[in-house]
Amino acid sequence: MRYGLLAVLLIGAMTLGGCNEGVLDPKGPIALAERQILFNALGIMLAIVIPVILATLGFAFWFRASNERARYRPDFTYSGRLELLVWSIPGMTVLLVGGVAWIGAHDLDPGKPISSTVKPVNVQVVSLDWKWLFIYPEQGIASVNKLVVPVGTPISFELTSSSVMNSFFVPQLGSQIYTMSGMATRLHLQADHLGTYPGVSAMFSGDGFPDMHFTVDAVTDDRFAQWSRQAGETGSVLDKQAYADLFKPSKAVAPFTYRGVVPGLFSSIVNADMGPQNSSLSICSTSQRAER
Amino acid sequence: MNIAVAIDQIPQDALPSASEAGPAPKRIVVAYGFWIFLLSDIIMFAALFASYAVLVRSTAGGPTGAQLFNQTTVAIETVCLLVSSYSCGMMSLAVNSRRYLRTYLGALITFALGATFLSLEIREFLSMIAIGAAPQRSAFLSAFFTLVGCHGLHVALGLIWLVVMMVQVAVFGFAARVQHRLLCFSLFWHALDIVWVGVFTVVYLMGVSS
Amino acid sequence: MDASAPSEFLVYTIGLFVALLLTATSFWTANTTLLWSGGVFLGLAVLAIAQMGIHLVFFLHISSGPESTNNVLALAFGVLIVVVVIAGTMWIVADMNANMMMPSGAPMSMRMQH
Amino acid sequence: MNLLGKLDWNAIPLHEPIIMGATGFMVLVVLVVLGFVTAKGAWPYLWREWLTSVDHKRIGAMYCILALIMMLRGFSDAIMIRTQQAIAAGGAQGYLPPEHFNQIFSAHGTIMILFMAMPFVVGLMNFAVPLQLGVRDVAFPTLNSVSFWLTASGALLVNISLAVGEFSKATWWGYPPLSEMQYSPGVGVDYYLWSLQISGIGTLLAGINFVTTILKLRAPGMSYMRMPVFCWTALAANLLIVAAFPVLTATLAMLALDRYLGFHFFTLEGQGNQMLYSNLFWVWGHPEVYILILPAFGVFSEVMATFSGKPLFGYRSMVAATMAICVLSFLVWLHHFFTMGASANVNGFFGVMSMIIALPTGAKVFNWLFTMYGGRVRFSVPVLWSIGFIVTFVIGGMTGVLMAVPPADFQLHNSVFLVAHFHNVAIGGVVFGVMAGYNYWFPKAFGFRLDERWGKASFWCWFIGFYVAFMPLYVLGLMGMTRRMQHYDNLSWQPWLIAAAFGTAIILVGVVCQIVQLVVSIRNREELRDVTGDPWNGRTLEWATASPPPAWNFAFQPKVAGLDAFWSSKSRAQATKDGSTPTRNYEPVEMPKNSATGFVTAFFAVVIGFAMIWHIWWLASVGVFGAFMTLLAFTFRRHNEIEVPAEEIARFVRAHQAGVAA
Ligand code: HEA
Ligand code: HEA
Ligand code: CUA
Ligand SMILES: [Cu+2]
Repeated sequence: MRYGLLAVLLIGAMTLGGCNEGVLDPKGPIALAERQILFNALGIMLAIVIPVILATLGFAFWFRASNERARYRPDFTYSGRLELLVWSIPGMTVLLVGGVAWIGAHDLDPGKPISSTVKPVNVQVVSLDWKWLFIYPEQGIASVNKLVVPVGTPISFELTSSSVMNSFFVPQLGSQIYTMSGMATRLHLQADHLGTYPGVSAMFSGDGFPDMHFTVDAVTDDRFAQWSRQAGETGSVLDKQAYADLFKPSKAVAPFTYRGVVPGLFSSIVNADMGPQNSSLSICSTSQRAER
Repeated sequence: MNIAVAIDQIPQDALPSASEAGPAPKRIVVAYGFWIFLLSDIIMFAALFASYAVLVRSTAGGPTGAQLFNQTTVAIETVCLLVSSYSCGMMSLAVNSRRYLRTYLGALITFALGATFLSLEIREFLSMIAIGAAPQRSAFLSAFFTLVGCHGLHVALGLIWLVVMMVQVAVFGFAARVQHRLLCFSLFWHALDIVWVGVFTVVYLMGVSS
Repeated sequence: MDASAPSEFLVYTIGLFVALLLTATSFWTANTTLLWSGGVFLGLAVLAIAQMGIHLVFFLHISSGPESTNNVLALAFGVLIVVVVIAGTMWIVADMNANMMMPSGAPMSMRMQH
Repeated sequence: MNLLGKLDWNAIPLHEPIIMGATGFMVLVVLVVLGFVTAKGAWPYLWREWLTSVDHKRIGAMYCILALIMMLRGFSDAIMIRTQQAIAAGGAQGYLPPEHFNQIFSAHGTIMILFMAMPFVVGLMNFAVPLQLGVRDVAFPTLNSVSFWLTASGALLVNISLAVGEFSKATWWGYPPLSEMQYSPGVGVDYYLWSLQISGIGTLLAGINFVTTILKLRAPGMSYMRMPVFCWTALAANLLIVAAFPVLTATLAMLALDRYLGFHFFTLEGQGNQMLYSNLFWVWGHPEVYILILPAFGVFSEVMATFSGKPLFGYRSMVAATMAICVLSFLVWLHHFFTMGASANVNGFFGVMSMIIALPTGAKVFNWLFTMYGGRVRFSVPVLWSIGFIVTFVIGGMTGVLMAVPPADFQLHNSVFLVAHFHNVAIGGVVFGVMAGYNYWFPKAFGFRLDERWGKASFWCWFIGFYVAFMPLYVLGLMGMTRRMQHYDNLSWQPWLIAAAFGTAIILVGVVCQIVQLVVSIRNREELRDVTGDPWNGRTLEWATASPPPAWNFAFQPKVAGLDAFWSSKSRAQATKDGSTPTRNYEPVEMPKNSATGFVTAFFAVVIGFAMIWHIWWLASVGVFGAFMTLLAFTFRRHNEIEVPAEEIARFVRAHQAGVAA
């Protein structure tokens, strides 16, 4: 019993601890749905797991060798009815959770656009050693380690990596997705509440990995327009040279923006493997990471 | 009381099925163990085949299989291996009936055919590398050289093994041990053929026809 | 032993003959223009599987007899794993390649075909 | 042309106090042990009876000793991770710079899975399976010794990396491109590759050996449906070894070709595909975790039945569940990369397949429950571990199933929630299992029981420590903490991480209790002596012979007429009250002769590995040649068997009977 209590306490602590940020404090539709799925699946399983734990402790206690009142039945080694039960209880549970998994996988497929009346904003994400670059193709600007998005608007991400594998993850907005060099993954998120949310890389990427975080500012449409206008007026242009500078490994880079971006930068980063004829970006294939 | 003896007092009914017959004879155990090894080896090849299948189009602008492969060589290689499997089978028969001369003859033919196969393959590899189609050229070529080369490596090891076995036949005669090992060798050799069927179909024929 | 020797010999000989026939057919299938090109791939696969079966039966002496039950079971397990590894890998990677769309909209697998 | 390849004095991290301290300590311990052995003049004994032994019981014991040593190494890594994360909050960097921290968790994962858990379960199987099957040894005794020594070689290489060079910083997965030459130009990844390759070959050979043993060598009368469940789980685990390890070998070979010869399997250059590596790695990786847990399930089945004083409930469904897990474990691997971007159908398929494994596992859990039901449960140490296991593993299994729901995994993947899950099953399942097995079979192996009081103390520390150490990680995972963080900014995480560090300290107390238990038991071995050979009132054949069993295991080949062979023969003997021992004619027994093949081959394997890591090509060729010649020499040995005379066997049995009677 003690452990049952312990488990309940711990689960309580989990919910409390997770409440102020993280995946239990969703700020967008995707994260909200995922939290619900998480709770539902957990609930379904707890309904069987808690009784199992209690039964374990109960049986062990009652059938202790010193208990005179417990009946010793050494021949109780098979019972067709129990056998049926033994397989069907987990079977039912699996059926339920499996349904959740299958439907959830389709509903929350990261590549599936969020249906909304609002026109989505496109953001191209590049993970570098060890920082994040966000390109806004429509606004023609770019930002490092800071993602600004209008609230209530679906954001459509295309993601790639300029070096090793990383994972783009904003716990309070939902689904993470890998970024890999030479290819582009897709993700759709949306923020429903104003605020600033932490974003991280969830895939270990080397020495600068722990500092590879960014912030997401979910702002009103007006603020977003204002921000992108401002960004379009200050800073430098992200051209091949600027990209080559940015490409150099660095840790814990303070956020800044680029006034402009050369068109097609994202696809040329993705296509860095197009073979010898495309050597303009060959810097991509030679790491400049320092090694001892 | 002695417990070990108690076990023994169990009325000994007729032991009906093979699974209750007790430990199998050494010959069967050895052959079975080797059989399991072969299966694991084939699973390793499966991983290489899977990689090849995934990477076959990743030529990075370099040459494709259709441009590189010479079907005549492959056909000769295949015939070499097939006939060597046959001569290996003949060798096994000779071993079973304990005939030295036929054993050596079978081994010699097997060895010669295997060596021919190997030299053809090495020549093919070298000619590819000479025209710049080295494994470093593209992922496709990496996968090709690794898959086909791994089979070739197995053939080479088989040849060494065969030589060692012939020395053992000369030294120990047809001792039980030697017979077990020759049995394993023939299993190995035939299994390499099976892998080769996969190689020439998937790599060479499908590569050329598509 | 003498009684069994000729029949064993025959088994190997038949095996060699059939295997050579199948190999020849494979090479012919790959090169002929008589066949519908879409079917060539399948045809080659079937021929290869047939030939592997021939090798197993005639050279490796796998049979359905009781003494080789264990061998056949192990073989079945091995074949299952081989199929799972190859088919699973191809399925997964092909699916991922198709999903990793390029900005231009062309799937990655298309891009890889040059 | 440098004769020593990349190796020079800079390879030894003389300027790193922590590493040098650890290395110094290790070298010291090794020297003390070697000195002690030399002083006692025990070398000939060690060589004759252990290092060259091909006896499955000795080899099993050596596997377990290797595992215990590696456990201590893995544990010190764990302590470093925990203390680092407890202090490196806010701006603080802790005491481990990234290049150390990254080596430490990579080494911890590699060691715990491959050099702690694997040797431990293989060791238990080695010890118990032939005894339970009622046979003299495994199918290929010398090969068994080769397997063990190759595993030990891999472990040795990992530990050499501490002093010479560095270990991999690319996690225990070794995902490219991070593990490619471009991003990891050091020797760390090469240490990882070669230690895994060498020990992997050893493990594969062990797998072949055990599948053959279980399928082809069983006492007369032991049909499949009469095999103890531990043998079934061992069969399943070894089938998985045979099927999964070749994939690892191929995958690591491809990575090695990329690194050594500039191939392009996984590099962007040359259009390689990094996703292929992740895919193949987990084709092996997922079955691997079941290779670990299945034998543990077997141990619990034996322990539960024995200490409940009744046969296992639902034997047939246990067998079915075991084999179902064996096959299903090959159909779920994608759940380790749901977030790579596969489409919904693929994610959904592998998610549902993963959950289906909960079905046979659940059936097992219920069968253990009903084994206790109607039993007389004696709370010995092995039972405590087993009950602790059920309680803990069910929670870990549940969080596993939770992550098998793709949308949930999109949030939890690579968070410390995942870390909590797999420690929950790896410690609550595998470590508890091997601990149960260790306490259960120790008297059989060494002839005396382990002290119960210290054993119980150790269990409670482990049990409580585990919860304190890992439950906080579930919370932290939900708070958005990712794994492998050398430092972090979020101060609200720190209290939980301090709690976790505290929990690890409790586990440390448990480990100390365990060591004390061993020492105390050795000191009091006369009181704890097991003369009957059957200290727990066991059911299976290993308890039918003396403790420790003679080299030949059984004086006569046991004959089996049913499930729980020993148990039923004991009840039958009791029913007839037939205590008299019929006089028997003992027959001489053929035993395999000792062989240095394993040891010497492994020596050359270390040479090959080390030379390849440091690019010393000539030395690698010497190693290959040496290993080849060793194996060749073995095949030319004329006599592989010695005969134990009938008189010796009779003498042993008489002595044993006298002991039992006294
Ligand atoms: C011994 C080791 C072990 C075991 C037994 C398991 C068992 C399971 N694991 Fe775990 N797992 C690991 C070791 C293990 N795992 C490791 C090491 C990793 C991470 C590696 C890394 O990333 O470094 C991992 C990662 C991992 C992931 C990847 C997460 C991610 O990377 O994002 C997933 C996802 O599906 C998963 C699922 C499961 C499932 C479904 C089971 C199931 O087998 C569990 C089944 C058991 C039960 C469910 C409990 C008992 C059942 C009942 C009481 C019946 C009723 C219950 C229900 C029907 C729910 N595991
Ligand atoms: C079987 C597997 C196993 C086991 C048992 C453990 C045991 C422990 N692990 Fe580990 N761990 C992994 C497998 C395992 N781990 C893996 C695969 C990773 C991922 C690596 C990666 O990210 O690449 C990991 C990562 C990992 C991390 C994550 C780092 C991160 O990503 O942020 C942490 C953090 O605390 C940790 C801690 C611990 C602790 C405190 C224990 C403790 O429970 C330790 C318990 C102590 C022992 C097991 C030693 C006991 C010793 C004895 C009993 C000897 C007795 C002696 C005699 C009788 C003579 N481990
Ligand atoms: Cu994704 Cu290629
Ligand atoms: Cu898994």
